[in-house]
Amino acid sequence: MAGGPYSEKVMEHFMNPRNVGEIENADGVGEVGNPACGDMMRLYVKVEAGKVSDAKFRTFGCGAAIASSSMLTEMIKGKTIDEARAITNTQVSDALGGLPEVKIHCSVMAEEAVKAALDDYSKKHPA
Amino acid sequence: MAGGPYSEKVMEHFMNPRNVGEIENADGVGEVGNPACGDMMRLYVKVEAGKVSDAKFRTFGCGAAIASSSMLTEMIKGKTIDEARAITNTQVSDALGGLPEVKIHCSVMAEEAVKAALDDYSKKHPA
Amino acid sequence: MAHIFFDHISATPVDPRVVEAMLPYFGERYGNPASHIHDQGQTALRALDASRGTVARMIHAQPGEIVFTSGATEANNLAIKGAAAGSKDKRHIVVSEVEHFSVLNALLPLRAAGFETTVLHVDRDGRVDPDDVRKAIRPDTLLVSVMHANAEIGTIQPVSDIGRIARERGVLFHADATASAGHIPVDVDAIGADLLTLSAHNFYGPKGVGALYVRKGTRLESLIDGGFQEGGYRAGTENVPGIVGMATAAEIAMAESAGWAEKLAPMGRRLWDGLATSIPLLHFTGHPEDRLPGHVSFWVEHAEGESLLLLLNMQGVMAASGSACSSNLRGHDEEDLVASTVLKAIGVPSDICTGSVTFSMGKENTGADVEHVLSVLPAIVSRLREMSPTWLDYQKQQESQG
Amino acid sequence: MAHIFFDHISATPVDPRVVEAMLPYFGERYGNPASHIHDQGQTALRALDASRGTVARMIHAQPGEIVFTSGATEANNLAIKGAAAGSKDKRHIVVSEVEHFSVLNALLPLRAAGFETTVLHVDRDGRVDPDDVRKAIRPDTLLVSVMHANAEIGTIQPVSDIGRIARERGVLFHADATASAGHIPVDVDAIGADLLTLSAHNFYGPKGVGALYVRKGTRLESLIDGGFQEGGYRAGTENVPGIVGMATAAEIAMAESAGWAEKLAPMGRRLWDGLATSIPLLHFTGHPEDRLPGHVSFWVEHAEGESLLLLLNMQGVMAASGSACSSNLRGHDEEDLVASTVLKAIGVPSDICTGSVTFSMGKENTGADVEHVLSVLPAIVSRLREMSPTWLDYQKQQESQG
Ligand SMILES: Cc1ncc(COP(=O)(O)O)c(C=O)c1O
Ligand SMILES: Cc1ncc(COP(=O)(O)O)c(C=O)c1O
Repeated sequence: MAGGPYSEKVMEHFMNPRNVGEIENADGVGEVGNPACGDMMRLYVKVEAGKVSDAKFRTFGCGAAIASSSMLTEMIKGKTIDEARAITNTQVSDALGGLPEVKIHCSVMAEEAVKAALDDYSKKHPA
Repeated sequence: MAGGPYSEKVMEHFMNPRNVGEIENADGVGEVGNPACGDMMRLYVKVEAGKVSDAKFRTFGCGAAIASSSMLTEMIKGKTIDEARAITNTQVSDALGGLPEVKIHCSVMAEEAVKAALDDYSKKHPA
Repeated sequence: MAHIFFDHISATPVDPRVVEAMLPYFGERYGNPASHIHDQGQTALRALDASRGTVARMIHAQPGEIVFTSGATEANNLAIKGAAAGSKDKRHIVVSEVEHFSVLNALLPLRAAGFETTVLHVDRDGRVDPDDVRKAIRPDTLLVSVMHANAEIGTIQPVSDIGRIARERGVLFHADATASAGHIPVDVDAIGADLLTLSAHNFYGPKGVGALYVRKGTRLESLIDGGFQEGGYRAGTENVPGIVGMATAAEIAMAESAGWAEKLAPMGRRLWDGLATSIPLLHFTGHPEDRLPGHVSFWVEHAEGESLLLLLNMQGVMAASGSACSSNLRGHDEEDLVASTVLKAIGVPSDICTGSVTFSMGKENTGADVEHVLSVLPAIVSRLREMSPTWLDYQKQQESQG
Repeated sequence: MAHIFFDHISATPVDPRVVEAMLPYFGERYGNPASHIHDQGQTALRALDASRGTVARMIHAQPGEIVFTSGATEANNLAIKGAAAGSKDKRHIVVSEVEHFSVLNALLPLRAAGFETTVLHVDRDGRVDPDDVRKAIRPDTLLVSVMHANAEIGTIQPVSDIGRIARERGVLFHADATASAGHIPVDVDAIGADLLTLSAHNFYGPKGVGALYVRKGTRLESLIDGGFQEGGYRAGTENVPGIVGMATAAEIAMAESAGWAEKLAPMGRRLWDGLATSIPLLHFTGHPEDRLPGHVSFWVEHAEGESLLLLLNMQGVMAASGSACSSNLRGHDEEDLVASTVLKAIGVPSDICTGSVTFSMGKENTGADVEHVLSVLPAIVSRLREMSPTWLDYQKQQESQG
């Protein structure tokens, strides 16, 4: 088999996405993208002791969007809020072994989803 | 072998042209075409008792020009002057099994060559 | 694993008989038809002539009306731009909004050069109303271009009616028969086409070769200039093996395509019916009856198209989403990923989450292939929906309503 | 009978390794690279990418700078018309008078659209003087187009010098390397080319495929519009088997062409010398040293070109007269039979009876082939001269003088 248009890592996360689902009573929820663009990501985070203790997602979108979501949840788990906020789209796409040029926006969406979820957390839990 | 761009008849006359040469003391000589156009035909005729008793040619030119010359000499031999004059380029090209469209002018040259040779004869032998 | 190719609108496997016919024209009969004074060139020229006759026969044309090109895209460009360049004063062109990009984008430089265009809307089934063509034609209309069949949604256009109207009004008619020729009958006179596009790789011939039918007397300027090939309409050494392949594919299609259609039409209906009953929120696209045999296209809510194709591929099923030639992961910016213009034209909503799929079967497919697809697709759709936030919302909404 | 192909400028036999490499891409790996979500399309896309890399390597370019086309004629048209369409205000183009028709005729619509052109003369050997290029360049000059090697007379142009001048003056340089690539080294940087034309069938690859090298950053509009293939420079489903064939031919040429040249150069010299001593009133054309290896061209007085070729063919020797792509027995009027513009350019007299011949050898030719040609040609020339009235006159004139 020739393999798809994506790296093995992307395909692995697409076929076996980590942390799909939702967190009941999440501490923060971020939603980015919109269906008209073809991609939409909803990220749920649980925060304990200043760290992301759990993360789950639901995504409507292409292979890169699903893989980016899956990879992102893996990357932020256990990170402090500041560390999680600092994650860039390049880190996500690098972790996936690279994305096709036209799919970079999927990793951007992942980056924005963390920020949105953590913004939501901050709003709900003012310091 | 695939054969050339010409009919078998053309190739046969091109490969084995009839009546190449010149007639010493010809009764009429006609020259048509010119080297700049790529074709030139010189036709010699001998006339006896109002009939073309012999014909010979020299031609510089393509396969169609040489074959047309050869065919023409065959066609006019034994014909009366009026009959020979009446030969058309279509008769020459038909006798050759047809010529490619862009080579029709070679048969026209043959037609003109007879007329030129017989004009020359008439001039030299006023009635 | 299964290897089920259901993407014949993007490519077809070259028939082994076609390959066999082409083979001698690579290493043995390699002559250039323009160099036909010698045996090699003459052999090539004869193959070219014979092929021209065969391709002409497939569409009921004269050999001298066939201009070989490098494919459908070039043929469409030649038809549109060539007719425009050959026009004295008519500067208006009518096309439908579901034409292939090789027609629509060929209009761009013409518009820049002052041509006016009317882009006809289609109905929900993707059909052009011939009456709209009649209304669109103006005194300065040069050309109407409407495709015979749409690759993405399978709809067959009423080309004969359109051709008749164009003829009545003294307007040229170009029909893009890329998706139809070799599959359903194409007759240039019945269609009333002055120009008609063909592509070999769409009917089990090789890529890199197509043809434009140019009705005798049609004013057309060449797009590619140079030597005197193809009656002056298209310069460049002819792709002799490709053309021999196209002719062989045409020969096969003339003999066999009625049988293929007879086999594929019920397979298409079975797939259609099976999908209708097994997948909720699935909407078929294109005309339900007037469509290419073995062609089933649809969109599903709450599952994205590319993901559907990736998961289908993991199950050995190869299909397309949107136009095969427009979906492009290799573009340089995201503009290249816009939704299919065809789906937009037939009213597929762009504000809800949808994924489109085109299944196009070919002569090598079997009923078992259809059953395999029906056995795997529902689970694939469910899996993606389970992952989608919009599906979750939709279900909650349904619950609260019910 | 002998089967000696000495017309490699018109066509080359496809190398068996090339055919072998192409074969799987017909019936097995038939995918469309644009439909690369699934395995078949992905396989095609990978083959396309790999081929692009190989062809780039042959001319020392980057893969992204290779635009596959249907051949040299299309590539030349794309270079000239595409650069013109991409130009903001520069509207002057410089070419040589010995360019192929696909360059010269591509200028016709541009002239009609207001472009100005300067057509440079060549010397008796068919060479452009780089100084003439320098003088021809104006502030509004967009492009200089000079071929690398001339197919008809074999002359290699001083392209590096021309490229340097163009670069200095901020003018694009297009080099048509159709006749040279795969035979002698072609390096886009050494040449200083912004655009460079390649043709597969000229170096033992298949017909129907070529490429245009487009230096990164060059402004160029597409000629064939449609889907987003070839970086937007050339729409249409790629001819995957043809492109794989071109890449394989490029691979072979990179490994072996130095050896071919080493073999062919002395064979060419032997033929040259043999003809010089055995046929009176024979005049060689093209540069005596700076020429394609194994290429010998000439004209003879008092024997017509087509007749020479026909008689050579009867002896199993296939050659060309004038430009392979311009000599055309299939034209619709006699204008199509005009003398070669190249021969006119180098001063071959048109008012005396001449026939031109181009012998172009290829890698499969041997020294025995050369000896065969030398053994048959003198008799052929004599035979035609014996039939020619001008030869008779010439001899009489000689006698009367001597
Ligand atoms: C209707 C139609 N026309 C033209 C084309 C362009 O064909 P190609 O890319 O082979 O040139 C396509 C391709 O799918 C098509 O579907
Ligand atoms: C220098 C040159 N350029 C371009 C061409 C055109 O090549 P093609 O007919 O393969 O497109 C030729 C053909 O002989 C040529 O010699």
